Amino acid sequence: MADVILKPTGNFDLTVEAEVVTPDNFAGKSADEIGKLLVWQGPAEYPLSDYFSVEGNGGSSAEDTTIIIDGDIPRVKRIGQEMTAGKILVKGCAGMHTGNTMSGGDIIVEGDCESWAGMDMTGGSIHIKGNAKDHIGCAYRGSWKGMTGGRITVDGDAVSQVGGGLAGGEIIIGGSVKHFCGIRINGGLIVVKGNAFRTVGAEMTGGTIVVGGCIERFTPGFAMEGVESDLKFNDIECPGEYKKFTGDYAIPQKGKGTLYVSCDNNECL
Amino acid sequence: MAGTIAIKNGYVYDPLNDINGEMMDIFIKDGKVVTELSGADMKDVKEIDAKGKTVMPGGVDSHSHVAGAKVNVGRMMRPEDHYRHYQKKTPLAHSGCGYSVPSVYLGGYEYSKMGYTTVFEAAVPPMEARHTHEEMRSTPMLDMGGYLVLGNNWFLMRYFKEGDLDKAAAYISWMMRTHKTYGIKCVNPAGVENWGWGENVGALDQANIHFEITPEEIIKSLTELNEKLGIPMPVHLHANNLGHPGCWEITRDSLKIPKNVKAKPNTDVEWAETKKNAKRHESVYLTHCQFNAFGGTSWRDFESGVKGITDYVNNADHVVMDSGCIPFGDATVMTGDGPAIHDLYVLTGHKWSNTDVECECGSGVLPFEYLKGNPVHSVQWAMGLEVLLYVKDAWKSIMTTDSPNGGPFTKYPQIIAWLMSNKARQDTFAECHKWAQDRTDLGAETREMDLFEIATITRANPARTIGMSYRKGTLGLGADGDVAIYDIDPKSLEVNDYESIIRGFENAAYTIKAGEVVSQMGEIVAIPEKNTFYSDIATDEDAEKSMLQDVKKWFKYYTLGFERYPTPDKYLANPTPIQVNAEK
Amino acid sequence: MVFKNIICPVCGGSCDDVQVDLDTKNRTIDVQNACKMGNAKFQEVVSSHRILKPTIRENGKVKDVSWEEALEMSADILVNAKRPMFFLGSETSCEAQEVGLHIAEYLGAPADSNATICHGPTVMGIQESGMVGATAGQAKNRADMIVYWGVNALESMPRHMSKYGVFPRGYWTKRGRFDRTMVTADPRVTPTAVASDLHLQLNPSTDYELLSAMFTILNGKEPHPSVEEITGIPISVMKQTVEMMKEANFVAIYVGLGVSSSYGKHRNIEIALNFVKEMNNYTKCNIGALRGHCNVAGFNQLASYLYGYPFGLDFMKGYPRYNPGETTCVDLLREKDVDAAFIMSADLVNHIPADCAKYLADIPMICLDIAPCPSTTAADVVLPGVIDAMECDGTFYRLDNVPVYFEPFTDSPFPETKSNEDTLKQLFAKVKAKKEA
Amino acid sequence: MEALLNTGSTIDEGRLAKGGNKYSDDYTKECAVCWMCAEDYTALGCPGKVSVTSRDGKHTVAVYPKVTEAMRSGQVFIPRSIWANVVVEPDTFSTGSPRYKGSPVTVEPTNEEVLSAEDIVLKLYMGGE
Repeated sequence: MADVILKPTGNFDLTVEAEVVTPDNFAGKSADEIGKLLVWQGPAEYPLSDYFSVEGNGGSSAEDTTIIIDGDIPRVKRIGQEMTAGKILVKGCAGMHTGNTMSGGDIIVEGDCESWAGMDMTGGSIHIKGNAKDHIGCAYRGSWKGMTGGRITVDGDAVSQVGGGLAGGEIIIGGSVKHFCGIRINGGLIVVKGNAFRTVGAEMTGGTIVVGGCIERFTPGFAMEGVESDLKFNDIECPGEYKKFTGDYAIPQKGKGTLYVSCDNNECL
Repeated sequence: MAGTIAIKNGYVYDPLNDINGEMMDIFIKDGKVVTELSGADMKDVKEIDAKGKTVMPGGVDSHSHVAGAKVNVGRMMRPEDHYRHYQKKTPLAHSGCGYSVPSVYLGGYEYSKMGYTTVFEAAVPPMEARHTHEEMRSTPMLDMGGYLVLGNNWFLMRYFKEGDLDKAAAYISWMMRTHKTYGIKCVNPAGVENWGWGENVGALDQANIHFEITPEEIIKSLTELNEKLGIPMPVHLHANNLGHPGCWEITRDSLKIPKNVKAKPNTDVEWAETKKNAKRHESVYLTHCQFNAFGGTSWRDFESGVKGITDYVNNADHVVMDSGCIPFGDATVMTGDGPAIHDLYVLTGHKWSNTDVECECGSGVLPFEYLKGNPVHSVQWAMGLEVLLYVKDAWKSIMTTDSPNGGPFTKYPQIIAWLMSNKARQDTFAECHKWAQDRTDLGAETREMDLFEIATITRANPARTIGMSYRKGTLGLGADGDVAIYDIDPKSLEVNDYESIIRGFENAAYTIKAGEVVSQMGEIVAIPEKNTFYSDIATDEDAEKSMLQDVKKWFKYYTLGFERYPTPDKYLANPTPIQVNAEK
Repeated sequence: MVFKNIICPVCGGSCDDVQVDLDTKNRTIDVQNACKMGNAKFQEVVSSHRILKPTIRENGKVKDVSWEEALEMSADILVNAKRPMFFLGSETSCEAQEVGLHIAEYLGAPADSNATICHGPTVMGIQESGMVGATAGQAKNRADMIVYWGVNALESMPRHMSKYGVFPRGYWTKRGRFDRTMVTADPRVTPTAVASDLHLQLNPSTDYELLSAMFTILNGKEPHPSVEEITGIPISVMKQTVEMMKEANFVAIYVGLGVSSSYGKHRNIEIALNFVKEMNNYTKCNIGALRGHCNVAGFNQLASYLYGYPFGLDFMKGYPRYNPGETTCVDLLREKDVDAAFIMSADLVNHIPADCAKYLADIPMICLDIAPCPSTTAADVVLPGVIDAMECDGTFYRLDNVPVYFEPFTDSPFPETKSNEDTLKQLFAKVKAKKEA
Repeated sequence: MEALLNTGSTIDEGRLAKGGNKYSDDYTKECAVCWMCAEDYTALGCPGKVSVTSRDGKHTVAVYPKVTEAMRSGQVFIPRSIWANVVVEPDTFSTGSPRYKGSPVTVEPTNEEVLSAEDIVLKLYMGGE
């Protein structure tokens, strides 16, 4: 295992797009070569070393390469985009599109993460230890099919559109969510351990959503099917009693998804 | 010297001049084909060595959806179609994006890279003509024109009902001039008006609501008037019931309606020299035959109905048609046939856009993906090829995908490969749902088209059909200096290696427009001037006057004032009127 | 002199029947057929506050400069910035916007327009659902039921009801208003709501829930009872509304910013569009957006056909990209992700939240406009605007995306420029010269 | 008082804005106005002016109150204008469009001066320049 340590040193007055920062691109390169890889700031490309100090060489393959980003990079976008293997550890906050369309490997963000992490991802894992913004694990604009595999874990809160168009894989939110969590999902699993504000599972045609906390505004097109307790989805356990709903009957598509909401926290439903 | 060029030693395919792969030189001076260049010309001429290459007239697409309101609806509603398919700007070329519905710059470049120089937009709603022209004006690399949608026009339906064909004729010629369009498009006659109430028509003799006119009457009147007016192209007909199992019968019956209408295109133009008669003799041009040739009675017993149509066409002289092939993959269906797209929405539940245009027509748009594993789609793939292979005389058919309905025009090279190589077809059968074999006869078809036939169905015949062969689709003396040179050596071409056909047609070695190299092996190297053609039909002044009185009176049903209705010249790139002489 | 069939350049209604009597000697203008807003705009041709000279701000002081100097300084700002933002406003022609897009592409800059702070979410909703609509005349001739959802048409597009929506006598609606049922959904008791046969006074930001419940009813299911408390509308009223729609022959729904700008944004529109799609299995049903800004639809059309996306484009990587929330002007300003701005024919400072407006005032800003407004006050360079549809010709797209060609009734007051398109072309030439020097 | 802020056009706001009169007194009178129901107005103590503050406390703007039956308790309306936008939430929830409808605000009585549109730009946005 080879560690490449990037320490933010540059001027991030404008956001930087650094899709080049993946184990796939770093593998087989020396620290020097990695520093020469190009990133975008505005309409021009600059060497990575203008923004980060680079320490350590890449491993022989992506699998053997770990990238450690030693600092906050909320204004650096697309870290880990399209990565297939290896590991990225961000010891701080990460910018938009982190792990976008990744197919393998692991990303750990110790701080918060901006919107669109894990868009259209097909495999691998993203673990955000802080909070996340919008569109986590969501499909791109206009697409009805987003993430198909892998796992995203957010220890804190996420805001809106979590897992839009999810077709496979899992998203686990330790905290709360706001709007449209699981909008139009057709497969996969979303677990929200905290509360949800509204429109959970809107337009869903498949897949499963579990809400452990309270849903403030329930989505109208769901029908109660019964009560189940101690849910288990492979290694994911959701203890307690849950009301089981199917829906969304607001849309004509034949497929329906399953929505579990905690009995304790949603007495009025 | 701009527009002057010598193309040496290529294998030339010029079907209108019966030139079938002869090694010869092509000379172009000042943008036009000439027999030779003088010594002075030769001194600073650009010379292209086309040895071992295929030389054809620039490609002509007589049916594509590349400009206008509904195409733009497709672009606007499909960011997911664009974000992975883009092109960066270059010092010369604009950037763009979009796979099945590319932005205009990208669309123009992509056509040019494939050797095309002329593309006609197949559906222009009159009220949206300014929009269509804006987009055509911005589309680089191509000479263009558009067909005016008239099959459900209130004014015409009322004139037809009242039997006032003189005023109808005056109206059509006024509309062509007003909106700077080229020919007549007729989409689901009588049915689209019914869609204004959420209905359709299902039979040729079914009268529509209120206007009480039948598809048959509309087809008959439009085809007759088309010839009375001397319009360069036949009526472009999109028959009723499109996309419904069993629709092949109504299509065949629709084709029978104008069988006694004699073609009389009458234009004041100078004709390039051709050995063959370059004028059309057909009174109807059936569009996207495949979509109009569904057999069976339901999706369960769905099958190809192509034979029913091609049998008729093989024995008729008044029909020409384009195929509407399905190359599989992403597409965006878009048509003036609003109810047909509603039916697709009911079937798929997908994103669906619809725009009905007051007093005139309508349209629908829906994203679509054709899958090899889908039984119906696999049959449709085979049907599109059946259309082209079963029509014995290549001069009766035109290769299209009804882009982007069957798939984007960028898939043309793939279609050519299927037409030229039985092995290509058999290999695809192996990947398809078995319905492709079971519900069509394509599996047994062994015909392999040669380059001469490909040149016929991709340039010579589209140009001839729409009356543009006076300057397009041929390399005869006086023709436009539009040439495509493909890196395909006919002498060593092995059709079993069909990938080489695809590669060869995907990126022309050279695309030459008006004697200037505009793209080269997939690179845009020059942005040429372009022309926009339209029919300027001379009409009887009195008839026009009394017709306009009616039009102004009825105009209150529009939400746009009469004064603001026309399409001014400024919306056209090099407006090029073609003088058309109506029968007196 | 009297001019007829003039197009009004104020809202998306693009009224084309305005009559103008311009007295150039006494500098007065008399306007017929236009609404209050339209009339006010036509007065700009002769107004005393019109911006007639280019200005620049130097050390905090504003001073008059020549056109040449103003264009030079504008070009300098754009060329020296690393990431200038283009806001190509809607109160001008597509022709001017097109040049603006070309400059943005050339510089690898983001380019946005009013849609982003107007019906941007509507367009995003269309991207999720598609839109079943029609040109305005379909409703005029056929509609027997009109629904204004989250829009106060009487005040935002004053002639909509009389010209397109409710009152006009169409082919099958000869009695105008009497042939139509009118429903309004709005949390506020607006004049439009008062004029309606039925007012659904829903709680703010509950449009999604209400539409979703009505959709559930349309699909023959009972919505979850909690929706009554959420929306403030009884399920029985929802059912009645759905029934009314199904029984109508032709339903036309118009949505406004109440749907696209409240909590839920494009998803509100998405569910409305999906509802309309399905409603077409029962009766004819269309939906359209009331576009407030003059040519806001035009930018969506233009940007889509030229570059594939309707607004919020970013040419940073040499090709168009689009992601609202990232490439849109409010977000770029809030995140301080641009370092200069070109604002054309839109008072952006007035329209955006304080954090964004403040940053915009901080960075070098060029503003092209016709009258003093917060944006010109905060600008470093002000270029006087030419008034489209009065002083030059060009194209607007109407609320229903029908393009309208407009012609002027007087000339540009500036010898230096014929139109905003002309001004931008001159600016582009300077930008190119500087960049390529 | 906590309330949800709605913004939107009024016909005179449109007339004055389109007529280029954003710096007129009429415009201030039309737009620097916070509509509310009588109940809420009374609860505030019938003040002559109110300050509207964004929920995060970052921005505040003084405007005139207006009592109307068009509003329900807990909801206020300011015509679409610079005064309203001072307190509109800048977050767009990744849509590009700020929360012009339904931004959470706090409304309190105030003695602060109601600024003209020009003064808002100069004092609030340009740091008193």
